[in-house]
Amino acid sequence: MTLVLIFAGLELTFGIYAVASKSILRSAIGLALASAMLSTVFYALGAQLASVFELSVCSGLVTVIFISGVSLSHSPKLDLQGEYRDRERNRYLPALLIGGGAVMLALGFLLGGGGLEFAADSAQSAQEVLWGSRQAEVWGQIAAILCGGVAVTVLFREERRDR
Amino acid sequence: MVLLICIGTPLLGAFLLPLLGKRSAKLRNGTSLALVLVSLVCAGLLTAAVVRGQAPSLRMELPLGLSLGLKADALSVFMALTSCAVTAAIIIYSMGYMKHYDHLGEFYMMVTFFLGAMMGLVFSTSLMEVYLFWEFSSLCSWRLIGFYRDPESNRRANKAFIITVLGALMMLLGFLGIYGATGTFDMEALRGVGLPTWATALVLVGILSKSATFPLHSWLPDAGIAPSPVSSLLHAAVLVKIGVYFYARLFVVTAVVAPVFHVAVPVIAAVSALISAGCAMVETDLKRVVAYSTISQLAFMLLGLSCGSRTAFVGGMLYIMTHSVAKAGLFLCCGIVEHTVHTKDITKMGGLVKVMPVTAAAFMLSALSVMGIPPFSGFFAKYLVISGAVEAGQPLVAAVFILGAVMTVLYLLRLFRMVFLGSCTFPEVREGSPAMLGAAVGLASLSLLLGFVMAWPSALATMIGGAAL
Amino acid sequence: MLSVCAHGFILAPIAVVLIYNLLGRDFARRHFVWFAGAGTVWQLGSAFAAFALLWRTGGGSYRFSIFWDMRAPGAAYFELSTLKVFLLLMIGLVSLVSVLVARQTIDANRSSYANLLMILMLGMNGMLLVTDLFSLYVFMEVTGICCFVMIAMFRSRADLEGAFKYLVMSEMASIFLLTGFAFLFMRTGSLRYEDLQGLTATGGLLEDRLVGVAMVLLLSGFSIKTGAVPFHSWLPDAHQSADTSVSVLLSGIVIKIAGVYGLMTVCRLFEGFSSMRTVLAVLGAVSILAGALLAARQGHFKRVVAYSSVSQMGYILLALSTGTTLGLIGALAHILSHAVFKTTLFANAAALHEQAGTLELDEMGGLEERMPKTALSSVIAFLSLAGIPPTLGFWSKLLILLALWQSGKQGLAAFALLASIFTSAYMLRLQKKAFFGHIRDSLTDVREATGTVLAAELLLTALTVLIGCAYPFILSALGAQGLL
Amino acid sequence: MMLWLFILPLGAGCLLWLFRRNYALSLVLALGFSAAHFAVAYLLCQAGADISYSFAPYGFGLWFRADAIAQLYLLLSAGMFILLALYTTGFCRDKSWGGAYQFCLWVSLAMLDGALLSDHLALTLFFWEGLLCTLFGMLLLRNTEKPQTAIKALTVAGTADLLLMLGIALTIHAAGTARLSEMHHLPISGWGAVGCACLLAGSLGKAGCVPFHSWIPDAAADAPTPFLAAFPGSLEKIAGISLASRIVTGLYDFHHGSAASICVMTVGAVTLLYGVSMALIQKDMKRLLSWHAISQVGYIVLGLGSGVAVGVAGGVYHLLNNVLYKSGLFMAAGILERQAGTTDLHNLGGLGRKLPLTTVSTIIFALSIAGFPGTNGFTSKELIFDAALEIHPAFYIAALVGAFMTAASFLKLTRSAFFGKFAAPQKDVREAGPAALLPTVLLAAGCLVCAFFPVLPLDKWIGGAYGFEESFAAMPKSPVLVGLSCGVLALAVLDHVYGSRKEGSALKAADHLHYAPGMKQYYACAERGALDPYRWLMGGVDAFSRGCAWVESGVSWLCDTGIPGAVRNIGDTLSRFNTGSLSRYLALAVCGLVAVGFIFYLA
Repeated sequence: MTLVLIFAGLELTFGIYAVASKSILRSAIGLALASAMLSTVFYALGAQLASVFELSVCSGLVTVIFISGVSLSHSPKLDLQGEYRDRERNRYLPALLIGGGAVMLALGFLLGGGGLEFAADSAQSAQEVLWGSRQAEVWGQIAAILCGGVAVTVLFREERRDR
Repeated sequence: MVLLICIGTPLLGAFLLPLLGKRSAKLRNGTSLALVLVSLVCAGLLTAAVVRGQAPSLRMELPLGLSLGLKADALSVFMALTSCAVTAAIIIYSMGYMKHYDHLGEFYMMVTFFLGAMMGLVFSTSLMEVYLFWEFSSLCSWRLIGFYRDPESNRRANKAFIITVLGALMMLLGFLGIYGATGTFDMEALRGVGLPTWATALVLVGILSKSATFPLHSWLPDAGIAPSPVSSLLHAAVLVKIGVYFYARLFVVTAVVAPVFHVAVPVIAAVSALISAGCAMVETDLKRVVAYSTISQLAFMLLGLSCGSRTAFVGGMLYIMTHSVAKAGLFLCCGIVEHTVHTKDITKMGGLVKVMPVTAAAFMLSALSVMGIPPFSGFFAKYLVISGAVEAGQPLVAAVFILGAVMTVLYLLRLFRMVFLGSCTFPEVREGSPAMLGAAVGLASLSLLLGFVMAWPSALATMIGGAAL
Repeated sequence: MLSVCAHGFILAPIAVVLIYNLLGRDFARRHFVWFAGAGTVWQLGSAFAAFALLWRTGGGSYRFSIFWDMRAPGAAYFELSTLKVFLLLMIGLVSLVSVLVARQTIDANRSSYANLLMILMLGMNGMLLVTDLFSLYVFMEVTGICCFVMIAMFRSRADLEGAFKYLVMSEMASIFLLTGFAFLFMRTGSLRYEDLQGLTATGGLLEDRLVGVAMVLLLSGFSIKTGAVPFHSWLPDAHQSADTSVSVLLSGIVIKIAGVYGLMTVCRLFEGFSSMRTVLAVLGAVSILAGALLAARQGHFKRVVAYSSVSQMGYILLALSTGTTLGLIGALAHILSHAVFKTTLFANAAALHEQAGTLELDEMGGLEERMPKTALSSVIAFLSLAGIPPTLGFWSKLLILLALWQSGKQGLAAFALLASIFTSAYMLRLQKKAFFGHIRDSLTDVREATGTVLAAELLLTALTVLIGCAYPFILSALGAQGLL
Repeated sequence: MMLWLFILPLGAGCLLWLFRRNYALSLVLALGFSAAHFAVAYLLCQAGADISYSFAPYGFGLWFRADAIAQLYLLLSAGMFILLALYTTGFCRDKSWGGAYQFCLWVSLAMLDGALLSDHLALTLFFWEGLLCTLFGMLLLRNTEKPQTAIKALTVAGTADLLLMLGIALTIHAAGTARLSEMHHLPISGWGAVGCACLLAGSLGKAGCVPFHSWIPDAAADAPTPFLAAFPGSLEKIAGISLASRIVTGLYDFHHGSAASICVMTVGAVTLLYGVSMALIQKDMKRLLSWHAISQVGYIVLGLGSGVAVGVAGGVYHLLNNVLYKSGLFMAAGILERQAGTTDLHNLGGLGRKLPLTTVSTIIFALSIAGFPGTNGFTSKELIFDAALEIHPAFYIAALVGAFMTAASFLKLTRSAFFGKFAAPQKDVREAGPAALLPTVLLAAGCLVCAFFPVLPLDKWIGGAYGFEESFAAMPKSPVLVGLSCGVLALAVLDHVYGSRKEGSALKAADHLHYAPGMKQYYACAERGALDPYRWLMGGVDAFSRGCAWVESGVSWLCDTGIPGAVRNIGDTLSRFNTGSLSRYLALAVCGLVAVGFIFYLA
């Protein structure tokens, strides 16, 4: 049980690092590490399939595309973060974290400690899950992918025309 | 069927007026007058029917205790006749008065729509329907007060709208209270049913805000900024009567109200009468003086209807009629004076009787009727209200109202003296246009004529009284 | 016939998106409005047909699934009931108005508006049709991202402020909702509607503190989406940054489907928790008052209308807090009337922006002479918002009040009624500043709104007045159906 | 037949208004119609009709009843009106406002008939207040530039009539019926007392008693003289005293010596003394006569207030005499104004030779008003003295002082106007035309007739009307009273001789009284108008109105700036809270979450 908490804590710190770091490359790296920590938590909690997907897709594939895209394009997006350097946002960030942490701890005590029994290793295979009870999500995924695609084309294309 | 025509023609016909207005002003004015006359004729027919004893009515049942019904009885027909007659006179008057203003399409639409709302309110049988037409009239008064579109009249129109709508919302709350207690909004079912006190109090607040009684009265004098046919239509003759009419309809003719109100309402009315009479004595704006006098006279009507004796009730009903006619005439004369002299400040006026004798005569006739000097119809109503108050066992309130009557004589005389008597300040001014004069003199002589044939209207009022108590 | 409509709700938007992107680039970009229009008209038509069919079959529900066999045990399915079809109808109506406004305000180079609109509609349709809490969350995510992109689409980089705030607040809502679903999943093991409904009946969950926390999280999450007062801060900024056609969508339908429908579902599933209704009542009351007071002090046309949305959402929350069928009908009626008069006000904003070039209240004044039709529609919208009888708003507010009164919450009804005086106050201020008074010299050459914006305004005004006048018949029809 | 009493005057008024240019025709019309009116009145009194019509609004009943009292006053007013009509037509011969004035006069006659005959109290009020309109009309005709008098008259008379309305309402409520004939001896207790008080205030106010008298002296200056002869002189007095006498004799059980009668008598005494003391110092004939009109009412009220048969009979008889000589005096003043050009005594003198007939009749009137033994005034005053003494000696002393001052002022008037050397603005002063002179002479003859044959008016008419058995006309009972009043008259003559010799001219005969130590301050504040109830009323109303205006402005301030300001401030504080920084929004959302949690668990 403590293993899960340690990895969750690590994942949290890497997440903050990704948000707070000045350059976009370091953010990408932070994101990758956070995803890795998440996959280990999945594994610790017994969801092997989920942890395998998480490790390969999120921390692997996404990071590679991210870093290659950034380094190849040298696009002005690099200093985008500078523009959004909202000192005030950063100044309050620790306060927000402490507040969030306090709420999480309160929830923990409220729920009486280790109430988190581990999900029984469900016998359902990926196929049953995907096409059985979660079919409705398929259309959701399709919509999300379409939306992501359109979002990327719209937001970034806007940049070129403006200049 | 006649009921539907009486309400429908002005209500729906009003929306044609702006379109007709594009073709020709005369056509639009004529149509609006025609619409009002149609409803006047229908009201006449309904009166005949009611006198013969029938009670033509329509009904449509709705779930949740709601219902849409129309019914003509003595009280509604009495009010219908008064308001149609006065509105017709005012429309004739405004043809002369409003010739060179813009936004006339909206003006005529709103006046006719207002009359339709008044007819609807007078003939409706369900509380929710009354609220419906009540808000129509608030809407009309908002647009009409804000006619001149300058920031000051906008501010005052908004103020009038807020106060009347606030009152209406309190009244709606009262209706919900009644609905909670009796399970229905229909006034037919509420006949003779005791109403919860707090619900009655809330409805009373709505009535007081609409009939501009003291604490909620400040929108009426401010509405003087509107053109004079509007202020005469709204503040003298018809709109302020809605509150008093509804008091008679709900608390006297239909439901039974807690006895405490037989004392509380007269006291409120007394306070309002005295304070507004006092303000009228010191006011220097022509329209505001007459507006304050309207507030003071409304208190008389409220006394008449609320103090519980039959004589007072009949007196109150007669008071509504006589005051509508006389005060409309008074306002129209003020309009003529303001139209020709282009100022509202009475301290700058004087001696107009030499240059405008006919207006002065009409003003004096109407003023005498408001004061309640005998040959005029105002006397009968005032006498009945006072003797009714005494009969209802409230001689102290009657004495206070006598003081109010004395104050009425004082401030109307002061107004007449400052405007028409004394040394002439505008020697080169001419008389108003024939249409305006015709309407003003018509109303003044009507209030004199009513004095002589007072038996018929009072017979109708007695019939209402009979149904009530 | 019903299945065609039902399947169409999901497949039609996707089809339009595909066709739009597959066609030639410049042809599609020049005629993007027609594609978006076609999608919305289809949605509207099928919603009408579905509503008529379901109404005749006595308000039942129709289950269907796309491309898979739903009869398998535990398989998910889409469900269509009269309530959901009504909301689909709302989506169609508001999107149609948005397209009408977009034709005037969006130029060719931002033509991906069509894509985004279709995906947004897909997301909202999905939210309504799914019968599983997690799928509800997924489709809500889709809606949220779509809205973010549409808000951000028109602004230069510097001005992404509103969009960014919207995104962060939606993510906050997602955090709350996901945590809530996780806790629920731990206790109930399944997030499907019929399972959850069954469980609360047995009462096992009522005392469990974890489920209580889940309820709190769900309520807060959906309240952020609705824009109830403590969580309303993103609404005005998002509206100010977004283009008017997007504001129409955002304020007209998204906060209702994403927020209010979510609350409706949670209330329906977890009726056992009586304290949930008090939470809704408190949120509603606070939203009405604070929304109205804030709206009275704003300097920008769209911020006033945004805060008025916050206030009107409060009324819908009050209606839901009664928990009776009349309350539900009141809430739906108010969703309809709010959609209509809010879109009218935003159409006015579009017209004003296009003609007068500014939406700052201090720079406007006396536009009534130049733009009479816009002024008329704005006055009718004000009347409907303030609840003055002939209009739609009055009847919906009346139903809410009756529901509150019947369910014994007299004090709340009194508060709601008296707070509506503030509504009239800020709307009067808006009318005075924008339309009445003397015209400024800089605005003398302003002409009346033209084209589809004007058409939208007149359509909505006609809708407000006609349905308002026809309401007694609607009431008697509902009575006959036994709902009232 | 009753209706003729209304149709005739209204018809006459219209016709006279139509033919105002043609003097001769209007003269014939005036005489013809007034004679016809008198004849109808006389026939009606014989028949004693009791008629009611159904065409009446709610709360009113058109019941007319010519009972004995009504007949007495009807005949008196009809008879007087013949002379008045004649005199007025003569006076308004070439005046522009003549026609309208005639019309108002005849309408007020119709109103008076109605007031006297109506049996329903509300109907009495209808005719009673009707006089207000014609009063205002007549006063306003000549001077629209200086409307103070007309405004003052309408205000004061209006207040009196509204008090009357309250009194009538209370009386009807107390009696249960509105028919005057069915009301007998109502109790004067609680609200009944207030009713009686208001009724008396209204009726005596109409007659011209103290609180409501102040418009009469101003009217003397502004109004045309025939108006003075008609309204304060006769019509209003007749109306007021007729109702007052009904109250005292039958309506309320008004036994002598009770608190009510004391109050009425004090009002009478105050009116008497105030009127005559002001009359003493007047230098203009019309104002002097108007103040005397007020003081004579004081005598009548003193008589009526006693409640004793002798007092009431004396009061009513004094009213009869008063109508005769007061109208005569006003007509004489009219003749003087028309012939000699002014009524200001400063530049008048020695007219006896130029206007012989007017002088003779004025002397007769002066003698009878002063109560010179042998004249009709003397007998009625004796009766009043007798009644006053019976109630309380203080009233008797007041009456005597009044008699003394009346005699002194009339001596001053007659000597300065008619004797001494001749002076007048118009050079060729000739005797007035027959239309003006005939009524004056006839009135003088009437005074003489009543002086020598008091039995006919006093016992037959008044006694018959009020049902008094014993006859008062025989002789003054106690020689002591007669001696005292003669002594007072002698004293007045001596004082006049002393005053005129001391000041040198007849006009200033009363100045030594005017500037006597105690009286000087009294007269000074009277000049300032401090004693004028109208000014008190207006002052009080003004203060009250300013208070109301202040309260009302407070409420309006609340509506205009108070509540909107508060709403604006709350709005500002709330909007300051939403500054736009993202972290503040997130913090707000988390607080919201916590709040929802609390509510969820508390509920």
